[in-house]
Amino acid sequence: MEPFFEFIKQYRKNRAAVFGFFIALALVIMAIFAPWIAPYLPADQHLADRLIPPMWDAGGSAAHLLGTDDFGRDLFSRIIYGSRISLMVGAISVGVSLSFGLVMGITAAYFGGKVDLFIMRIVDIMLAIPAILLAIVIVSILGPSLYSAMTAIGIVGIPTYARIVRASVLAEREKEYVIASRINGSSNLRLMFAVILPNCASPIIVQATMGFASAVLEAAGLSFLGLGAQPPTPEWGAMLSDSLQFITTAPWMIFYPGLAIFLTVLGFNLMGDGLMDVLDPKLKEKG
Amino acid sequence: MSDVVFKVQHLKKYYEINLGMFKQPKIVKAVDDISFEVRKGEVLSLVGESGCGKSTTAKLLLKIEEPTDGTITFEGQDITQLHGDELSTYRSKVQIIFQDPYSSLNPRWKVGRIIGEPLTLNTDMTAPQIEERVRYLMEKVGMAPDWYDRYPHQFSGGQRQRIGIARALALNPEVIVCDEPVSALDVSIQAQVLNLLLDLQEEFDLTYVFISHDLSVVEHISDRIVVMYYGEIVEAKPVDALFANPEHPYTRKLLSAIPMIKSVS
Amino acid sequence: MSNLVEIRNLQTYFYSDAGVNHAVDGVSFEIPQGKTVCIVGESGSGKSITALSIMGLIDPPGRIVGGEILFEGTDLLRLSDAQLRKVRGRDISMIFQEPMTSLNPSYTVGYQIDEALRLHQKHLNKKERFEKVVEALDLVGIPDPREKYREYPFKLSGGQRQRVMIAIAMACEPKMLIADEPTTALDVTIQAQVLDLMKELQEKKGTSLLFITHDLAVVSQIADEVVVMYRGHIVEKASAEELFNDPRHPYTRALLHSIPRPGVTPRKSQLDTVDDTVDYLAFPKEIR
Amino acid sequence: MLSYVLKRLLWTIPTLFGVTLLVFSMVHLTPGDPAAAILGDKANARSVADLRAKMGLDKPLYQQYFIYINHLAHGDFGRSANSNEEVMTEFLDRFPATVELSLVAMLIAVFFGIGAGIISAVKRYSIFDYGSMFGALAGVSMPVFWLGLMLIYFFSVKLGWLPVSGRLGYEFDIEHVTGLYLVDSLIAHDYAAFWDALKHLILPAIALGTIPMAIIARMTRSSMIEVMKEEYIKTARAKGCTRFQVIFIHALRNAMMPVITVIGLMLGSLFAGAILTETTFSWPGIGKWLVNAVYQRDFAIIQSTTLIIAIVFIIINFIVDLLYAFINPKIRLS
Repeated sequence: MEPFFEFIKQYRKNRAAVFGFFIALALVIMAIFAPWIAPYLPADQHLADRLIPPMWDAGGSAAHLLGTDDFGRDLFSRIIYGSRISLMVGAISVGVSLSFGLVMGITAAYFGGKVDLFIMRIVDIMLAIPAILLAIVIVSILGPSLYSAMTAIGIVGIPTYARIVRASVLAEREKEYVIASRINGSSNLRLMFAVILPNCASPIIVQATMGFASAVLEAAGLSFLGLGAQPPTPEWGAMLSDSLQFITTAPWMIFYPGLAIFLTVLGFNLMGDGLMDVLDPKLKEKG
Repeated sequence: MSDVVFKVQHLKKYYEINLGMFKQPKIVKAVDDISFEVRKGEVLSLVGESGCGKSTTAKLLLKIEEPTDGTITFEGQDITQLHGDELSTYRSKVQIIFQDPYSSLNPRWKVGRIIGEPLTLNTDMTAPQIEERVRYLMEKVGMAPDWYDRYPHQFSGGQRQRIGIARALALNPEVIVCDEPVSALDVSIQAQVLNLLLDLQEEFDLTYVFISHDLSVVEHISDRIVVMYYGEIVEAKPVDALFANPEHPYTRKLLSAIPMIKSVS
Repeated sequence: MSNLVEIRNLQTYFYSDAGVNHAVDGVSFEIPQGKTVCIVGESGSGKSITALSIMGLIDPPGRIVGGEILFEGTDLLRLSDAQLRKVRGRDISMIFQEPMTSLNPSYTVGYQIDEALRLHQKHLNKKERFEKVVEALDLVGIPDPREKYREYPFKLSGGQRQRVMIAIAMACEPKMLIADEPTTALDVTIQAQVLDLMKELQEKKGTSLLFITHDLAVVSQIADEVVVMYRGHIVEKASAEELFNDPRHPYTRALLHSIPRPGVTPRKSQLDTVDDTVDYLAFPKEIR
Repeated sequence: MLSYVLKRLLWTIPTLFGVTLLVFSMVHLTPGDPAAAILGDKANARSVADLRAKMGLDKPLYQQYFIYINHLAHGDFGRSANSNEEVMTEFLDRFPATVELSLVAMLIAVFFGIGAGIISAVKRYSIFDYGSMFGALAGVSMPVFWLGLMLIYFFSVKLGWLPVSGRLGYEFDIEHVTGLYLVDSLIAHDYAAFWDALKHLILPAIALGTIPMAIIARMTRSSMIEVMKEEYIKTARAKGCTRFQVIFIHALRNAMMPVITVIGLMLGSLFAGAILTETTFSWPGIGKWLVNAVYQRDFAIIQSTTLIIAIVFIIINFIVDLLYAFINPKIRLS
């Protein structure tokens, strides 16, 4: 059986992971087709329709599925459009962390010695500052904005990837199939990228999936603090932060954007967890 | 000179182990001043217990590691001085079969690619030529050529070891270093692989440097035996002489320790 | 000669999504008082599962689905967990293959031997137990047993660890010792020492020994009785002498001849092999 | 053991050094002139130059760095650009609140996380296992601030059981000894205040503790499962140990080693993670203060807070490593 089909078969056994996959899929569909799904534009203000509760609550209307906010903006539409931002944040942050982490990890593991020591020292220093704090520091340098937040989260993630890549390259490097390839005259580059790296893919894929989840979470957190996306961007964390004062009067403004963050993050984490079961033999439990 | 392929003289390989920043690094003498020859067409076995330096010697012969001191000449050429094309030629003449049939095959590659790698890297053969040769080699080691597109995990340990042997044969080498090639296998599979190695030696006129801790296997396959103990050679003799008349106390201890089936009938 | 243990039609199966694995499928044999029985077989033959079944150490998804394990007439499979625990370590004990991992790295050697005494010899006080532990260490040939009491396993060599394992197993002077490939991970010279030690202890204490191995050479040196297993079944059962002189089952013969024997097997000759394409279970079982 | 401690201690030096360098370069990485930034758009060139000189910005970078280090070595963490207060004073005013919150959150996380992890590992494939592991994954995925808001909504707004925000009711006044209200109120034998402080603390602590609890539970479970597969567990069972003895004497001790490392790593990030919780619950810790500093580009505060938390973090990890070494005989005895 081809490895890919075997992978699908294994993955499907984990029902939670399949659920996670469908959440992620739903998110992608929402993001791509937002203009067709959402009944309103995210910034459309209907001042006459302010603070309308969700349609199933008393006073709700079918015109606004999840109700409206204090500017009369349709919450459902804003959440749909927000998926675009979350996906972008996740993808760009993971892209930044992964590309730098990959290069650092491979370089450290492959060259070893002083190069390794130097790179891992940098990693240690970055890890000495807790992630959120480091992100705040970076945002404070760049000035609060969604892009600063993405950059910050990307940078903050680098050490994790660097460590994972390094560890798995180190583990693979000593295996006999690598030596066999070396004996047959493989160049360093070929050894690194064609021989070793494909075998390190599993932990990296798992980390990237889970990293996607935590990037979404961290970005929402920074926006909640006012350090990420700025109003009126329909970013879920920023939406929450705008609504703090309405917790007693319009709790739905807090409930739904938060639920969106939670489900998105949960979806990617479930997926990562499922991938780990299938891909990472060390964590894969033998019967 | 004519029939000597490898000439190893005063070979040393020391490793430094850092014990901490306030201590002198400990020096481990993995191989400590050993000399021996490998002659064309023979099976020379290096035997000894774990940590005796036999695997380090193999790595030195294959140029996976560089010696601390001493020389290794292959057909009159000092192998430490080899570079570029010369090195590539050397690589194609001296190959290896590994102990662990699991870690020695790239799990992401199909059998065809694994066996064909030496050809891709070291020859000008075209893809169809390589495929043809790989299928031929698979047949030689007793595998169905239609398994070309399978992955290593679809095979048992014994079959995987055959894949490793086919890879070692790909470039038509003169010498194959066999690093404990059967010790990870079940006894019945061991016999199959040993039979195969003996067949191939005859057919392709191979020289084996055979590394093992199992004296019954070594006795069966070798012409000459080199016994190693803590990095040094304690005794080197033709197999009959060694078994009949072990001189060094360690050799005697080793021989008396090997479990051998009490004679049947 | 009375039998200490009688195993009748033991069946241990493992259940998974892929189906049921009949790891041990109807195995019967006896372990006579004070004798050594070897179970020999290749990987996947079910020899270790048989041993673990006797100890009651089969974990899900595995399950003993049938048979009897009579220990001095009592069926161990009918005992409650608590009753079985009293048997384990006191009447039957077991040592394992990997000396590097079968001792707990967090506790001293002495503690781990002492634990067996604490569990089963509750009448002893601390000081008496200490003396017994030292005695046990001494018995298995650990030098300076009083000092070694406080040592952690990581400081000991593989051979010494296996000696400590034997000391743990023998601490309560069990009636039977099960050894699952106890020498496989050791160097040959150490292997010989550990085998000698086990033989010596067995003679001294009159313990019955169930020895699991894949190595026929070891079997020939230690066994009184031999049980040959193949894919969950016993294909041949005989005294060591009979088995080595006159192997009757084709599988046993193939196994025996696949090992080169110095002085017997012609050098560089083709060895007999176990043929993957033959179903050895189809032959009549040679149970003598 | 001693050489291990020394070695570990020496290793912290380059890290500390790196952190100061990072924090120092923060100001210089910021686009634009920090002095101009502080003075705002309307400042004239002269006052900017004066401030530059005052801040030492006219000197070469390496000199500025040494001056910075020198100040740090004398306990001078600078002054806030806005309040002109010593940063350290302001920090110390607020830090105990953060510490109290973090410690209680950690206590909750460790207690329930390890508990759930052990039960899950022991009762593998049970309803409890599936439930708690799904719960743990949900916990890891939980936006703390949202969880906080939900807790406020249900327990404070809807049910009215607990206060909405703050650290202590206005009617109470506790003498500051440790700065931790739970401790201070007990010292003063003011049990009403203790009860009130606890009521204020409970929701934020639960919110903050959720993620670490989830991580610890997952970690404990996988570590226990890993250890339960070890040969020495079989040895213990073969000896006749009870299930309880196998789990708590033989497995737990070995399984806890990686968990302890993780707990250490998380304590530091808890201090930082508290920022979100504090904002949600208006908890008077360093969180809100720090976020305001970012808005106001008050670099002295950001720099020093980062540095102090990093140092605390490094110290905690050092202690954790020692603890780890202590329970691991292989390190303790070498």
